[in-house]
Amino acid sequence: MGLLFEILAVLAGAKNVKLEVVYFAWVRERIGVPRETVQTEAETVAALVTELRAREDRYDLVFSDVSVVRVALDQTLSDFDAPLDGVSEVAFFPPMTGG
Amino acid sequence: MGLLFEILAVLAGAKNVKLEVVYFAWVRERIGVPRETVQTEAETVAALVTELRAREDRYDLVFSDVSVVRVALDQTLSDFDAPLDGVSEVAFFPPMTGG
Amino acid sequence: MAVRVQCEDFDLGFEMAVLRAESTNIGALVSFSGLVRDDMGDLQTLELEHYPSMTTKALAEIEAEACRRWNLNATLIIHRYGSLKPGEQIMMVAVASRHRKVAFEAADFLMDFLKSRAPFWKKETGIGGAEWVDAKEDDEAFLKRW
Amino acid sequence: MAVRVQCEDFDLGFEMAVLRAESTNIGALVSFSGLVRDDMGDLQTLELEHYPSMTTKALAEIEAEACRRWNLNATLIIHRYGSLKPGEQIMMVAVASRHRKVAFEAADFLMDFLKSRAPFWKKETGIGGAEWVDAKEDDEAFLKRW
Repeated sequence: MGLLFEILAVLAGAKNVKLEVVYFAWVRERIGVPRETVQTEAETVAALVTELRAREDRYDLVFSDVSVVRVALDQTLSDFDAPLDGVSEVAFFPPMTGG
Repeated sequence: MGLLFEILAVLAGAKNVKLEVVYFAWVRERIGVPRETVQTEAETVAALVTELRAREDRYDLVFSDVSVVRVALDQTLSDFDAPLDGVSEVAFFPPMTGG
Repeated sequence: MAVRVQCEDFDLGFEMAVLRAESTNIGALVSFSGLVRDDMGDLQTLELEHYPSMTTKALAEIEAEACRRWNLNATLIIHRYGSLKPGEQIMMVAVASRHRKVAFEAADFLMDFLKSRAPFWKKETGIGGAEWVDAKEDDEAFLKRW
Repeated sequence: MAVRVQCEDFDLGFEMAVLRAESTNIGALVSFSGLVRDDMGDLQTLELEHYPSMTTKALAEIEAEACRRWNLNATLIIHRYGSLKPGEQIMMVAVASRHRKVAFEAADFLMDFLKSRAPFWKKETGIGGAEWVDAKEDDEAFLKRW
């Protein structure tokens, strides 16, 4: 049944992958955990955000204004339109304040 | 006789003053002395330069191109048109290269 | 060319002496260091959070970009994380080059990119509570200069 | 706010530590130091001549102008004279301020004015003989930026 489901999913073009999602600063504080593993079919960061927002209020609140949230894919600054294909770790955080 | 001369000079509007003239870098090397006292009636730096050039070849050579010579009056950067009125020390040197 | 991310403090003078000794024919040496400022006089700690697996990589990329753009004899970036007190050193950059304009420009460039592209976040804790330091709008704009 | 004209070498790290300790609420500390460069590998000495009765006054005026233009916590200018070897320190400036852009700008300003308005002249002695270092045309042009 699991195998059949996966075959059907592949035939339908959907990918169900595990992503490490990490959070920093006030994003981390509001989500409540520094990292978690997320099972998702999202093909882009934006789709992942939509999934997360639908899941629980704390995600919905953090991502209600994505203009104040930045994203990095596998430790490289990226953007919300970027595809998640081949990505292992997604990080969400406020604009950086180094220096 | 000296007093008479001075009275006549003052009546004629000419001032005969003693100036300390100092030289630096290649200007000093070509003039051959680091400083000297000059008796002059010159009212401006340019007039002093004309007097010096008429005096000896070494002055004539140094001041043949005043675009590469700078002047300071009483330790303040100035220019060749400046009056010498009240000035005690005149310095001639190449463009400065601090730092 | 070196990048260090560390909790411990550093000795600016020592680092500058090492940089100077390791390279030859330096004409100009510029350092920038950032300190914890306490404008209101009520700051207790500045907490510096970072993204460990990204930080060194991000700093090394910024440094590499500076070395591509200018002819530099040596560069150094040190950035601290953890809990700091007012007056403490947060970070430093140093640039050694043959000419002064290059050294100033490269140091200014490094700082502009560190501000907005190095994964650090600052939380100030004072008498009245704790607050995350917002990025300045200017800081993003400064990147467009380069 | 201090100006020193001296024959002896100085310790950049020590001077920066003093500057940092003497002032409060510094956010940004920039140093520039100029070293004797030996491009051709044949330099023996760099002789720095200056105009003693004018030098300190000229440096103090440049420093005062920087303090008029920017809100600075502290500044320092040290300039050496005499006979220097390749690799030796010629001079340094340091600026402490609340914000980084101000510190960079003021240090850059100090250097531009030191280059063309501080009464120093440099004579390089190498294997092939001695030569006075010409001022660069650029250096005069840099003053117009301010």
